[in-house]
Amino acid sequence: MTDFLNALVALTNFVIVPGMAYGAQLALGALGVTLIYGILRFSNFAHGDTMAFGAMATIFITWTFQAWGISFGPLPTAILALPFAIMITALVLLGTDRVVYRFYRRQKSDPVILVIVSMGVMFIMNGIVRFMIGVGDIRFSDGERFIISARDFKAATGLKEGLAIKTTQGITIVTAIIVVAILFWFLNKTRTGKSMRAFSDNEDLALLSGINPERVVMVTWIIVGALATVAGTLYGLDKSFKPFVYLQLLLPIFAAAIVGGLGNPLGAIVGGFIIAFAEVTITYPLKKVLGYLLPESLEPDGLVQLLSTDYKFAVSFVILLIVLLVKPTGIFKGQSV
Amino acid sequence: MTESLRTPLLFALVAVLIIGTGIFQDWNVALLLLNYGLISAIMALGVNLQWGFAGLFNVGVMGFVALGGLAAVLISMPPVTEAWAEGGARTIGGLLIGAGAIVATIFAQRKFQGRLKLWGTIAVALIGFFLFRAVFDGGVAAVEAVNPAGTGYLGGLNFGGENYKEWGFMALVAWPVGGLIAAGAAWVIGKVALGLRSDYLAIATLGIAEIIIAIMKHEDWLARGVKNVNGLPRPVPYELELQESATFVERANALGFDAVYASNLFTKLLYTGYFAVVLLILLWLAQKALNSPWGRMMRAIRDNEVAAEAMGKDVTARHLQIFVLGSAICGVAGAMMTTLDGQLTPGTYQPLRFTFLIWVMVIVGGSGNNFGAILGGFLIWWLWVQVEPMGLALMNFITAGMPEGSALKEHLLDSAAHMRLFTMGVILLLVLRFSPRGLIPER
Amino acid sequence: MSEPFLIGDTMTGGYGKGPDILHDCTIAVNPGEIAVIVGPNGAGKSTAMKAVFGMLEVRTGSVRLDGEDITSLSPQDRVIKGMGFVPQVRNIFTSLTVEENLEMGAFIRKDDFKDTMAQVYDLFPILKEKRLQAAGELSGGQRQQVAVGRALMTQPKVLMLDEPTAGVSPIVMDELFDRIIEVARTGIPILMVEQNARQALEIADKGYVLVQGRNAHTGTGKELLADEEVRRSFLGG
Amino acid sequence: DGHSEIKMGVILGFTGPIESLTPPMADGAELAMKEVTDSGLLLGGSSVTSVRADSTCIDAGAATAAAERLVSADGVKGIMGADCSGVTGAILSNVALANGMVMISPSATSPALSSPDDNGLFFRTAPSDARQGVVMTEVLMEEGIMEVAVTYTNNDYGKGLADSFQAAFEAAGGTVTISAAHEDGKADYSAEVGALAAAGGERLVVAGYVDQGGAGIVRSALDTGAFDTFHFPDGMIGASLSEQFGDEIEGSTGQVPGTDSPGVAAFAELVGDAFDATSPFTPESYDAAALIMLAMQAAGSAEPADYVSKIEMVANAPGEQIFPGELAKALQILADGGDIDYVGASAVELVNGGESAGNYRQIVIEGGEISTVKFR
Amino acid sequence: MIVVENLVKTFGGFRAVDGASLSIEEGTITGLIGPNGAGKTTLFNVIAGVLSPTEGRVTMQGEDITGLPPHTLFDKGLLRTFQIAHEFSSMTVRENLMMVPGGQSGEALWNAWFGRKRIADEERALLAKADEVLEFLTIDHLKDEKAGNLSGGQKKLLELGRTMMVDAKIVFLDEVGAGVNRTLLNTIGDAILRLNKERGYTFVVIEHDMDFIGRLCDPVICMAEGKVLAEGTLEEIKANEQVIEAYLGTGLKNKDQVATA
Ligand SMILES: Nc1ncnc2c1ncn2[C@@H]1O[C@H](COP(=O)(O)OP(=O)(O)OP(=O)(O)O)[C@@H](O)[C@H]1O
Ligand SMILES: Nc1ncnc2c1ncn2[C@@H]1O[C@H](COP(=O)(O)OP(=O)(O)OP(=O)(O)O)[C@@H](O)[C@H]1O
Ligand SMILES: [Mg+2]
Ligand SMILES: [Mg+2]
Repeated sequence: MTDFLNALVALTNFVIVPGMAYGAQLALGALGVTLIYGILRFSNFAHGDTMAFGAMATIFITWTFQAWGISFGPLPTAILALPFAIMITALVLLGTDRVVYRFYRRQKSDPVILVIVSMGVMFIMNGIVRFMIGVGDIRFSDGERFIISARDFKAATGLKEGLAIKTTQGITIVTAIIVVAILFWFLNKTRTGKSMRAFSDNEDLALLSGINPERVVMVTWIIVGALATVAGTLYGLDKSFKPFVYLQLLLPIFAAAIVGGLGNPLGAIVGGFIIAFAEVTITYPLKKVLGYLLPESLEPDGLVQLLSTDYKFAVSFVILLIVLLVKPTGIFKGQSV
Repeated sequence: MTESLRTPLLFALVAVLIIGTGIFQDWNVALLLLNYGLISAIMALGVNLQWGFAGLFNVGVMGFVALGGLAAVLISMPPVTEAWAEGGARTIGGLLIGAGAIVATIFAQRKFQGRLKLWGTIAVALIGFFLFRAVFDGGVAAVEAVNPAGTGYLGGLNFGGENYKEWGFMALVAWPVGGLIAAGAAWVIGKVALGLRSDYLAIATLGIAEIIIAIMKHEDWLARGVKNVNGLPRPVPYELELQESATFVERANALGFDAVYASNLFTKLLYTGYFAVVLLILLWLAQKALNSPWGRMMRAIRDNEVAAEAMGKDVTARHLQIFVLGSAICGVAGAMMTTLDGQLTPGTYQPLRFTFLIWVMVIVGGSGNNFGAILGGFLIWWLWVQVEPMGLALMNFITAGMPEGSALKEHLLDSAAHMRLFTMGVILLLVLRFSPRGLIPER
Repeated sequence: MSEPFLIGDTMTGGYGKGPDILHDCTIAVNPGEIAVIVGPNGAGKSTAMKAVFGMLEVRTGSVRLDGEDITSLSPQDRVIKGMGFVPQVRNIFTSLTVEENLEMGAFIRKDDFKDTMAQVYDLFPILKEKRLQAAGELSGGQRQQVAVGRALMTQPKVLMLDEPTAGVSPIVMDELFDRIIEVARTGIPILMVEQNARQALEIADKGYVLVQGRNAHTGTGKELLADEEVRRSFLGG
Repeated sequence: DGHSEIKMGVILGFTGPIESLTPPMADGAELAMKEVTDSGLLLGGSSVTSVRADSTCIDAGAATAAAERLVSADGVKGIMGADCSGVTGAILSNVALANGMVMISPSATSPALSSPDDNGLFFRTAPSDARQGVVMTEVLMEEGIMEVAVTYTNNDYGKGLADSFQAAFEAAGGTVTISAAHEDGKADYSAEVGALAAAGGERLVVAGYVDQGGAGIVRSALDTGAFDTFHFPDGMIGASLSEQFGDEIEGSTGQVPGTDSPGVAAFAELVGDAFDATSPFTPESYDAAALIMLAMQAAGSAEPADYVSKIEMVANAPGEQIFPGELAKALQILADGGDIDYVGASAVELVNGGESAGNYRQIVIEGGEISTVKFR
Repeated sequence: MIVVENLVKTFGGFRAVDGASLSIEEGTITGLIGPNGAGKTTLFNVIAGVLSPTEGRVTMQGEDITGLPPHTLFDKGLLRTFQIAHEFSSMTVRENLMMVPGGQSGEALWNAWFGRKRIADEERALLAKADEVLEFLTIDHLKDEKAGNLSGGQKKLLELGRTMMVDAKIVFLDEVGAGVNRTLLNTIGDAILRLNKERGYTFVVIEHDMDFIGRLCDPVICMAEGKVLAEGTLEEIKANEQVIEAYLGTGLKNKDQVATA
């Protein structure tokens, strides 16, 4: 029995909990990407750096709070700073739209032009963030680090295996659920939400229905700013803040958004978890788990690993390919421009 | 500005940029820029073929470029005889078994019926997989054990022996082979993924490119993985040889050049010649194709696949054709680039540099227009390299008035390197602002 | 003659920087009236409608609504002023459900629009059946019904329809015309383009024949139907 | 003339995957230049200025172009760099060799770079990996550790080190349960840590960079309770290791190039708060720049062709030992025709035609701080 | 010529075509009518290979063509137009037509590079043909216009024009008349008759304009709810109670009030 529990805990600790947390992080990022795709109809390459920018804003405000002696009990101070950072990020995004994207929207440019334009924005944001906060690692989490730490868990249960759940992991998962619920409700049930979908569908007709396109765009960017800031901050809290990593996050984020069906919020969430779990499970060696479960004589010598971690990226992309081949527009029917 | 004047003027601008680099910096820098610019232009041409002609959103350029690079190693490096002796046969045998297993699996899937279909197929696949691993792993281990710090791989097909470096022409052979390997991969990928629409195809190709790179990084027996292969033979003489050759020194001096300087210029010029020939041939082919009924058919397919299909055009086959062609061009460019670098470094293949930068070239230049893509290739490459000193100069200018040693000044100067991407972004936005359809738009 | 309720007065204009499509074209409609525009393909009928709705630049001439010059208003502002429009193509939100399409029609309304929606469903029963289906999955005629339904949801002060009956079955066409008449009877002016010109002119108070962007013939529906040349050249004999 | 300006190229990956490591490296090199310039002793009072260039770490084309510009347009007399071995190789074969330019890399450790055809122009102040693998084995064996898991950064440094360690460790009777690569700069390392934990081992060897994936792995391993003690090779040892993890990694071990010499301390003191003196490869960068300038002084010329032969001479015994902050003294000795043995911040000793000989300082984490156990 | 047996096409749970069986005789102009959403377009799409049937079989001249891709069917002489115009919007009107004929030697890359002469000849012939068709459709003044800029009706004409570029055996016309001026539609009707008589084309015509159907079609098939409701001459169909109720209706109710108002 304890062996079975040990196996279960090991699997939970190294596969399920990290998979959930990473999945939620990807999902939050993918939500932003998918929203821009769904409503403004382009793949926003600047999203990774927008997340970095949002996280940076949070960090600066957190530092200010810490300097003032404000804290948030067991939770990270950064959570308190979030609303302010969201405001700043949203303002920056609105400014960017005004200066950059609006022109191409009015021109009715090809989406691919907007993709390249967003790369330009990405370069600029990239420069600004590095200029303002530098390129190094920054840790800004405070408060309780763990909900359960591996050591406490072992002490409490007497098991050989530990189970750790970090506060940030908990917050990330909870936030992801709340955010997607709100977003889903907003887009499908509110007038503004529906008008946003209408705008993305047929801009001219939206105009004829009295929908104000500028307002739709504005609301979109504000939501995206909020999503990016939340995603960037939660990610930074969980790992650490380093601008370059946000650029690298872009790839799995897009993969998540696409596998779930571009433009579909629910898809972004599911996609995030699929990518995360693909990376974690396929490369997880079952040696230890089997060691607990099987009688001594049958214990495996090798790692019992399907594929080495070297190929973890490859694995997630293979899964992505398989999903797309079976459902060519993602799991939840996405759009394509 | 009229359309017909615009193209030559823009190319003249690029010429001015490169010549200006020669005058204000150095001719070596200018020629180097030109050489990489030629390669970039070829890659842009390949992507333009796929996107501009057929609307295929291939974001896996990096993978094909890397395969081209792999060809440069597999063709122009000498075989590692010891590695072949130790595990060559077993490795190749393993690969053949692997290929056989795939064929058998497909066969089983087609031929088995009923309940046998699923389980039989899985069984065949599993047996094949284990057989493959059993043979292959041992071979790989043997090959990689041969002097891992220096070789540890099978090597290539250059049979020049000790003097393999003198067989520089093997590098030239590697270029078309790079195209072929890329084309082969593109064919397989196209068969699988071309049914996908726009952005879904994009992420699929992006993923496949990552998989290709992952393989190149981890399969040391193939091309040393992340340990890199250095010192590839090249189709031009070595500068040092020239510097030691009395006739060359004499001629250089007669022309008023220092021998070292002249040798550098000379080798670069030779590369320029090779690359320019390749580019011109490909441009000629692309132009002819674009302006023929074939090009018209492709544009129709890009415009509306459903209608094109109803008008009797085999959209799938045409997509596959152009996907293979465009990828092959990227493969050729990749092989050329690896030859020019003199080494294969799988770690350098990053999507930002080898996929998205190429896309920027195509879009800024003007997609659907071969001249646009080529112009974009030169221009963006020039900027990519030259924004660095530009950013630095900008920062120096800004900080010129500040007191020595002030914290702000330090900070600004330290950030100068990041102004590189920043400047790139600003220029990109400015260009696209003033010609949103690219510098030389499609007709 | 007093100023009509809605008038596009001697409009000249075209798309973007292109040539003029409309040349001194005048189109007007009064409350309770149905005005029908007919003419060959490419005559500029849709263009005239778009010009009245502010979707392309009118270079000379003006558009006036209820005596007010609205030439420089944006389409959205015209919607707020009470104008409703069904374009000829791309006239539904394909990814929204039928019901959401109708809701979007009522976007500017602040009051409860349940009744109007029920009326639309009464008019086009098939839409009620398909109300939760994406509009893009409908048949051609069903889409057309959604498009008209969307415009009706606005409860506009003036309704503009560009070929509302294209592709709908005879029975639906009859009902549509019936409904249009009903709407007109409530005092709402209706301006429409039709290729089913004979049926349309039969119910029209006013008819315009456009040829190459110019007013070629103008008269009551009856007059135009009676005009031998109009019949032969534009109404298919 | 006595007051000319000598330019030295500093080519490092200021943007790209190791952008967080390079600023202190460049600062280190420039510190040496400033020290020399301030002394006014180099070649009768020449000043040395640094010209930075971005190697991007990943883009051989851009790096080659940048290096070409340094050499031909800016006219630098020596190159401190590059960092990542891919671009280093490209610059070496395409620019340095062709122009007879001297390059000293502070961080390229790949054995592949010590090929015989560098024409004697290429040097490095970081030791090659082969030796470190052996040292690492000795350290672990003495601690009584027989079973470890290994993770390495997926480049030639990490892979080379992991390979040479595994060979040495297994030859000595130890077991490597798993040797798994990790990519730097990625978002998440749960999969790697999961695999490492499942494979198990008494200690986790992290052959990565402290500012990169290495830290991510350690963080994740600690958080999940997979490992509590680690072994760190050189790339992982720097101030940010103790800053980030402190006593969480109590009892972990490691080794960095270094000797019993006071060089490290002297360097730290010299740097003060200006930048992080213990960041990976920062002392090596200072040393690389210093070596070039000292060789120039010894040769009495700033031309690479003239001073290249003097580099090993100033770096190795015999002669007076030179530590960081003593460059003025060294210049004076050389000017007077004396001989020096440059020790510097990283105990430089060049062997085999330009490689660092590799003396190591064994460290342990005690009370959350890095402390030295002994030298090997 | 074409035999459809028991065809079913479902979308999700919805049976858009629900066991329709019909046959189209060679040399006829068959009219296909039915209420909106009856499944006419879906039936076309299944026959033309755009959609694959859920059940059932389609044969053409005895050969099973179920599930063949559209381009193969095109080569077999089966052409169709789209109810919602599918023009190549960024190409000129003339190019829209010139791209249609299959087997152009210039469509092979090799010829594009090295067979200039042959292509030039072919192109000249194509150009002449395209101009002829454009003239017929009264849109020859627009030949160099981008097809995307055409008016709604003009796009429909272009749809039709494409089928006139090649020698087809059977042509499916999906509401070519909707949005087309009635005078022009008469001319189009003439052309269809002529192609039918002189060249032996078989036509299947979906149309809601009874005058048009009446002038051209015999027999007429009426579909409703995915099934074939009635078949026969137009007169027979018009007299069919079910057809009147589901499709034709009984005319305007409000007509008199307004006309006199
Ligand atoms: N892709 C789809 N998904 C779901 N339902 C569909 C789809 N396409 C068509 N339908 C449904 O199938 C039915 C038949 O559509 P079809 O287009 O064949 O009608 P039709 O007879 O051509 O009508 P019309 O005369 O209006 O063109 C309609 O009720 C439509 O809503
Ligand atoms: N977006 C556009 N850009 C440029 N020209 C256009 C555009 N739309 C239409 N045109 C041109 O304007 C002319 C008038 O078009 P319009 O759509 O007004 O015709 P219409 O009378 O509505 O014809 P139909 O009965 O076929 O709908 C046509 O010649 C057409 O080619
Ligand atoms: Mg129209
Ligand atoms: Mg239909």
